[in-house]
Amino acid sequence: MELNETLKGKEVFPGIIHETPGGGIVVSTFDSIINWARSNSLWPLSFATSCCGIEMMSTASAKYDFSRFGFEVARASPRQADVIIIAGTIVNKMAPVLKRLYDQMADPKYVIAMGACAISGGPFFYNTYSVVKGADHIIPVDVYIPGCPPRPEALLHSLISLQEKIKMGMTREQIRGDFKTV
Amino acid sequence: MDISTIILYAIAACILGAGILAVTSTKIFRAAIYLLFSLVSIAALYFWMQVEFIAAIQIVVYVGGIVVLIIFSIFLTQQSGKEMAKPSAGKILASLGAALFGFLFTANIITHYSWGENPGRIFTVTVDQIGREMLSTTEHGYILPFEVISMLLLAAMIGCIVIALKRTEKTLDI
Amino acid sequence: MFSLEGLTAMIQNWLAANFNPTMILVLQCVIVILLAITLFAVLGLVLVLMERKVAAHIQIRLGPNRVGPGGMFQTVADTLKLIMKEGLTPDKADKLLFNLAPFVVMMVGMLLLAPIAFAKNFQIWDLNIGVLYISSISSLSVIGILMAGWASNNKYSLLGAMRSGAQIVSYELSAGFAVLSIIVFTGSLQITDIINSQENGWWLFKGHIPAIISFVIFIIAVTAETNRAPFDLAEAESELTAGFHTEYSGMRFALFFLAEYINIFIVCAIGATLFLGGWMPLHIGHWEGFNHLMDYIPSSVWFMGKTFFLIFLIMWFRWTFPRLRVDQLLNLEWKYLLPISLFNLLLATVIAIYGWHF
Amino acid sequence: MTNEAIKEFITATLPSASFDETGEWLNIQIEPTQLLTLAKALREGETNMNYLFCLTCVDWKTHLTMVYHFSSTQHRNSIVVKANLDRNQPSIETLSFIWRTAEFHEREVFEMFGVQFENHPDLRKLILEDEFKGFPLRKDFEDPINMIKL
Amino acid sequence: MSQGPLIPILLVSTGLFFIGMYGLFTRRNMITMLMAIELMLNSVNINFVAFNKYLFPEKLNGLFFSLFIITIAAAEAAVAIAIIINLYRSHQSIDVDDATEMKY
Amino acid sequence: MFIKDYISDVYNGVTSLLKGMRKTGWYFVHPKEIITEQYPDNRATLKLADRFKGEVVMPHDENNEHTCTGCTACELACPNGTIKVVTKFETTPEGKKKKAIDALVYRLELCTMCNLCVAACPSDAIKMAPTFEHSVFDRTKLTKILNQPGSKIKEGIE
Amino acid sequence: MIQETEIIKDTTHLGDEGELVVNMGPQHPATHGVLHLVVTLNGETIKKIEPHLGYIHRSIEKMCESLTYRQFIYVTSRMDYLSSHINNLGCALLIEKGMQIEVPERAKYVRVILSELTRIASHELWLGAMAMDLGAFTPFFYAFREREMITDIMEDTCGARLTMNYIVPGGLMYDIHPDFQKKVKAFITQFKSKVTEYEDLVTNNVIFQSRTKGVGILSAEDAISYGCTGPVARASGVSCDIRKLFPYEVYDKVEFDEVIETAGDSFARYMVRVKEMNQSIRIIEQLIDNIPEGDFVGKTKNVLKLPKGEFYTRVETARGELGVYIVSEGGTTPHRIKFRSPGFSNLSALNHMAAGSKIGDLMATMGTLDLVIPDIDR
Amino acid sequence: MGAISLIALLVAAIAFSAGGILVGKILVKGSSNPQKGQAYECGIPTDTSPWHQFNVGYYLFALLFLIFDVELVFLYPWAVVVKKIGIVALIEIIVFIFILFMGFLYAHKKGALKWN
Ligand code: SF4
Ligand code: SF4
Ligand code: SF4
Repeated sequence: MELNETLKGKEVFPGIIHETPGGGIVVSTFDSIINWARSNSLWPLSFATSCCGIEMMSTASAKYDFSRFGFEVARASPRQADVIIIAGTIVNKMAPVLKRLYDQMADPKYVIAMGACAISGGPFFYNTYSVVKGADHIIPVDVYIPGCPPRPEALLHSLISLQEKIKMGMTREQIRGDFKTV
Repeated sequence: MDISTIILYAIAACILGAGILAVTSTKIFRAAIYLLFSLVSIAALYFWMQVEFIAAIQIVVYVGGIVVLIIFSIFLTQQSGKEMAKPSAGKILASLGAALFGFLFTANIITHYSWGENPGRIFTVTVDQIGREMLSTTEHGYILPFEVISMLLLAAMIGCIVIALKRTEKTLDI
Repeated sequence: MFSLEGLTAMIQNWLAANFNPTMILVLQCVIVILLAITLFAVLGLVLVLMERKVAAHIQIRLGPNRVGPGGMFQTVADTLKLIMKEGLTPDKADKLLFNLAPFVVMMVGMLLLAPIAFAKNFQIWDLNIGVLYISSISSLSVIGILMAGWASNNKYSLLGAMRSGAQIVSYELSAGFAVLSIIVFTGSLQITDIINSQENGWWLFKGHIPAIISFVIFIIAVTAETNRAPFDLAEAESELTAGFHTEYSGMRFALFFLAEYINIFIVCAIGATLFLGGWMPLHIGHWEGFNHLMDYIPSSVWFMGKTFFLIFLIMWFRWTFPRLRVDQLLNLEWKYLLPISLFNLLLATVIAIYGWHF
Repeated sequence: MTNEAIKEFITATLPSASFDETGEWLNIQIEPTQLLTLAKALREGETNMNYLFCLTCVDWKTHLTMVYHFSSTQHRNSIVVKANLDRNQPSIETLSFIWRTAEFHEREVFEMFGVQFENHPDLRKLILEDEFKGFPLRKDFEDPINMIKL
Repeated sequence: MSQGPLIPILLVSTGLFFIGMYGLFTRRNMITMLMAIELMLNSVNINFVAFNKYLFPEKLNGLFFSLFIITIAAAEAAVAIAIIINLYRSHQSIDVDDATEMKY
Repeated sequence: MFIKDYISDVYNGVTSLLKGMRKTGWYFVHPKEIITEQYPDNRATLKLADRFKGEVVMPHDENNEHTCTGCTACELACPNGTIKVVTKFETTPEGKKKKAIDALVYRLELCTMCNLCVAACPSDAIKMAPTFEHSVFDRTKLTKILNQPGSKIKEGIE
Repeated sequence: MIQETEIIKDTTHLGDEGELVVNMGPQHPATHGVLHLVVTLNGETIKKIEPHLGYIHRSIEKMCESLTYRQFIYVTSRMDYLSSHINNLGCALLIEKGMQIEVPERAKYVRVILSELTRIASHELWLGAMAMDLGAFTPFFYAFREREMITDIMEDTCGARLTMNYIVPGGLMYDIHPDFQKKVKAFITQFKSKVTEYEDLVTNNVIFQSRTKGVGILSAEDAISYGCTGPVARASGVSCDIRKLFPYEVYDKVEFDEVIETAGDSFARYMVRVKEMNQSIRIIEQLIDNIPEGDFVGKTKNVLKLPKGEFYTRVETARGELGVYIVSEGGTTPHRIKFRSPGFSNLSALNHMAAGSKIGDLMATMGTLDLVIPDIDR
Repeated sequence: MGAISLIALLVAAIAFSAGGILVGKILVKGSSNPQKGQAYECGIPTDTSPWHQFNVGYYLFALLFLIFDVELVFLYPWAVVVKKIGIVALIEIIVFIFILFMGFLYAHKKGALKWN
């Protein structure tokens, strides 16, 4: 593979990257207040498929305690959740489920891809017939956090980054926009 | 018309409206909910009449008990989302006619009868009064009915249990 | 300072001086509406934050501390976010009932505020069947849950709703009996009478063992009635995802969430009124000095203090115990609480009749 | 029980079975049609092989080999039973009536190798999607869309 | 209507009674029929209370009657539903038309 | 006796519950037991284990020199193709052609921190760094070139 | 011997009269990941449970066929990630057995200590998660406090918190951290002092007991027939601890008891795991001060080639017996590799255990089965 | 301030809930997709509706509850006056409760209180 192509991420990933319509954009002067509220109240969907999920649990545990940021209200129902933390491998059989979960979430919604698997398939990128090569082939992802698994602080870091993005008042398209610009 | 009359009419509208919906709704669960609204409105009417005790009892027994029981039995015996079959038009017409006739007839009587109403006397009732009368053993006391009620409830309870726990051959495991 | 004692009278006088009777009525209504909404909002914010903080400290962690000083605005952010979140209605739901259910739950919560005495002379409506009113209105809340669960057209919701239906109606009984044993002492259903009867001591202390037993039963029963852990089967997360409000999102979900906390507040307020003397300061026998000192603390503070103590108790339960299974839950009610409370009622009656209480 | 005793026992029921003792455990090679007889004998006889701890299949490009690892919680010795199957129409008797754990293991082998288990109570795909085509653990499995070769 | 609210209340109760009757006539489902019956009982209750309040304010008999009616309604509903469920169990239907033909 | 059993049931149940409540209550009134570490406020004092495998880095010395010879041992050792060694031929001052790396492309998004590449590297050119703040909004940013621009191989490394 | 009639034939179609078919999972808080259970309910009573797997099937077995023997070990960390170290150990043992690689004593000791620490960590996590399934949130945090200490130790020594990848064929990747012994001892003290907490909050709690006792009963015969291993089988009275039966590494040198309960219900499974933690502590205590000096890795060739043939190793992970079965053709990569995962067999008993009980019981049963789904799906 | 306060409170409840819901409705534009309106069942599409006839074991409890609830209702006026009437009230209620307790025992004996 050519170096340049590798760097530009233009590699042809198998599967299709789905476009998802954006939503939940407030256009008014109290934007910043709303964004402050949204960024500080990101309720995660309790969604974990594998190993990274354990580190997500560790992040919830007393030592790292993501409730400090107000994230602790993990909802089991996607209707009430704001952010999916894709913690773990997504396989072909799971992909429609993930898509459905995402679709069923109420806007505004955000996605964090946690761990190598969720970003790109990670350890299961080559030679496997069943692993989705990156969750962004299924749903749009806002923040990527590499690691296998990322340590709890890293997950916190990604949550903070997501908060920053929301606070900056970006619309969802903008948050995801620079994915296309490079 | 003062406020209280307006409220009375509003309550009356709720009672009758919810009642009509309750007997005409084709979804049985909704019918139960409309029945509930009708019953609650009746309780509101009691509140309006300042017989709070009866109003509270109405809610406790009817809403907290009977409607919940009805809802459970709906789950148990019905496909609660299914539309119920509409009765035939002829039946509707006949029943409607009968009901309307009955209503107009009675209404006629009611409006033309001169009730010995005396708005001057103030009716107040306290729970204390009710309690005293209920437990008093004098001529106007209700102690006997009170104790009989317990027998009735006992009978009802035993009856329910006997019936409900009876297992026929085709019993589903409930 | 914080006392609300004179407030109502003040407002009444002012209104009477300035407006005609109809106007007064309307203005009073407006004041009540505003007060109730504010109270709801504030209570919701405070209680949710309190719950999180209590949970955090029990669980050796810090809890929300980054939004505002010490995390104070965490729930504000949550509320704003929930308001600004899309409210979904499932396609196959019974849309009418689905949208109605949160209103029903909310209305029940609001109506329950009427007879609660927040401070001396600070009460919306001191109706003569106060306690009975509370138990009757609170039995309405089960309907809201059943409606929500059925209308969602979701299996988890329906299962959760039916569980909570059975649970709430069952536990209403022992809550009722526990309340009755205090009414036997007070001889009145009116909230003011009940509070006034505790001038020289709270019923929890005056009423000997029956009062204590009924207090315990009351706390257990109301915990169950408000669907709180360990009786939170209706929304048992590990079993039924989110129970009856699985399909609710945005503000409608927030209303359920809020109603849960409001209900807790109300039942705890009732508990405080019945057993701990409402806004009555703590008075001990003939310790005049001490009693005097206590009187300096405003009555609203007493009331809130007691209520929040009970709320804390209920939260403490939640973060300590595992959840009961549904049949165990019903067993507990029908095999233990109900017979005990029946027996306890008789005991209380004997004590009341012979005047053995203080 | 020693390997010798087991051998003797097996030869008594199944004279045609061949043995191989080079590995860690005693290997018994049989014909697929004989499996049920042998399995029943192993389970019920004095060997008391009540524990089927591994059931799998190996693709040898020319044929498939079913590999069963049996053990006995009484005697604590293990044996391996192998049966070669035709690669085009692999089929063998199910053991799920004798060892219940076989039910899931056989379903797995069914979808991964395409082996038909006769009389299996519920032979459906367990792990893969229902629409999945092919038998991924066979050596010639190709999936150009999902499988990127390193 | 100089007479006070008695007549409107009576009209409401009458209306409710005939609504219940209409329901009883048109519905074939036992549970809904039970619901109709409850409506009729309630209309009677309203009457009792209203008469007591407006015609005989010094007595409590009307209240007690409505109290007992509520009690009996509860007992009746309980037994009725037990029967309905039992019927359903044995016949898989709670339609009155089916129930009339049954041999219990 | 039935009544006795009943009472002892209730008693045992209640005491066991109270015990649990005592424990949680104890923690509630002992805030010292809280063990929460406040990331990101503790960022300055946060000490990670020095062996922590956060990402693969290539240390450069002050002359912007590294020790990678471009032998591709790491690429071969890596189980999931995270590392790509792109080599070029350099002419040394003596005029000899020498293989050297053009870029050591490292795709953090794929890396599983297994340490096999580091173990395989014959000249210790790469190592694991205990960093973790890698969150990005764009996954292409996770593809890194480990050798710094303009860097060259250290003298004397073959 | 099970009669043929005993196997429940699948005759019920979806949604019989009065029945409700509910999907639990793949996104369900109680399925610990992505298990999909199709539960047929009659009221609240479970009629039948049908597990659907594959929502995290990562085709590890296929993948390993193209990885070298050095490389494939790391993938196994991701299978049963809670016993990742033990998984690695199983693979390394197989390679060492196949190639007759000598492993230094020091490495063996450290491997065993780390295995036991992994086991404790896994059980701690299970304890918290199970308590959470039963609705008690607080034990989760207390259990994680201790678990964090272990992950700390792991991080110091192995460089990773969860997926250690510390074992290489022939020994260890690096030597242990200088603080290793000290930290492990500190952990042991801490652990011992906190045991009463679990007792107060969980073990002796009347609600917990009534939720687990007599729930999800699995008889010894069924346990064997279903191929259950590990704590699940031991709670039913089946002795199946590989560490005792076929000791590997230095397990034959240490004293410990195989924990066996006979009730076979959820509470027994709970007790087995809790007692096992104590046994693990016992093992660690015996070894921690006696780690011999010396090399931490043996001499190995650079390119590993397993001789032609078949190899099978069994190790005891936190969930039960892990079997690694490799068919080698003599090359650098395995021809066929099969992981006999404990969870797969344990899961197959779920229907048997939970049918006829309540939904709430299902949580207790599943919680005490301690399923790790990637281990099942591989 | 009397019963009118109930109406005020009702208005407050409606205003509060409707206000919140409306603000969200007006200001938030949600995306739409075919999945969104489907029932959530752990991410699996569901075809069987829960509005299906369904067995509940709870109705027996609802039955018993109803009976006891009525009893409770009668106890309220009794409880208010018991202190004033004294021993007669006690005896009356003992009879009352005793009769019902018989029913309770009967239910217990019949296993109606055992949830199956
Ligand atoms: S990135 Fe690593 S730890 Fe996370 S799910 Fe994938 S394999 Fe597991
Ligand atoms: S750490 Fe492992 S996965 Fe990452 S580059 Fe090195 S060998 Fe590859
Ligand atoms: S990093 Fe090491 S192994 Fe990789 S190419 Fe450079 S010298 Fe070779």
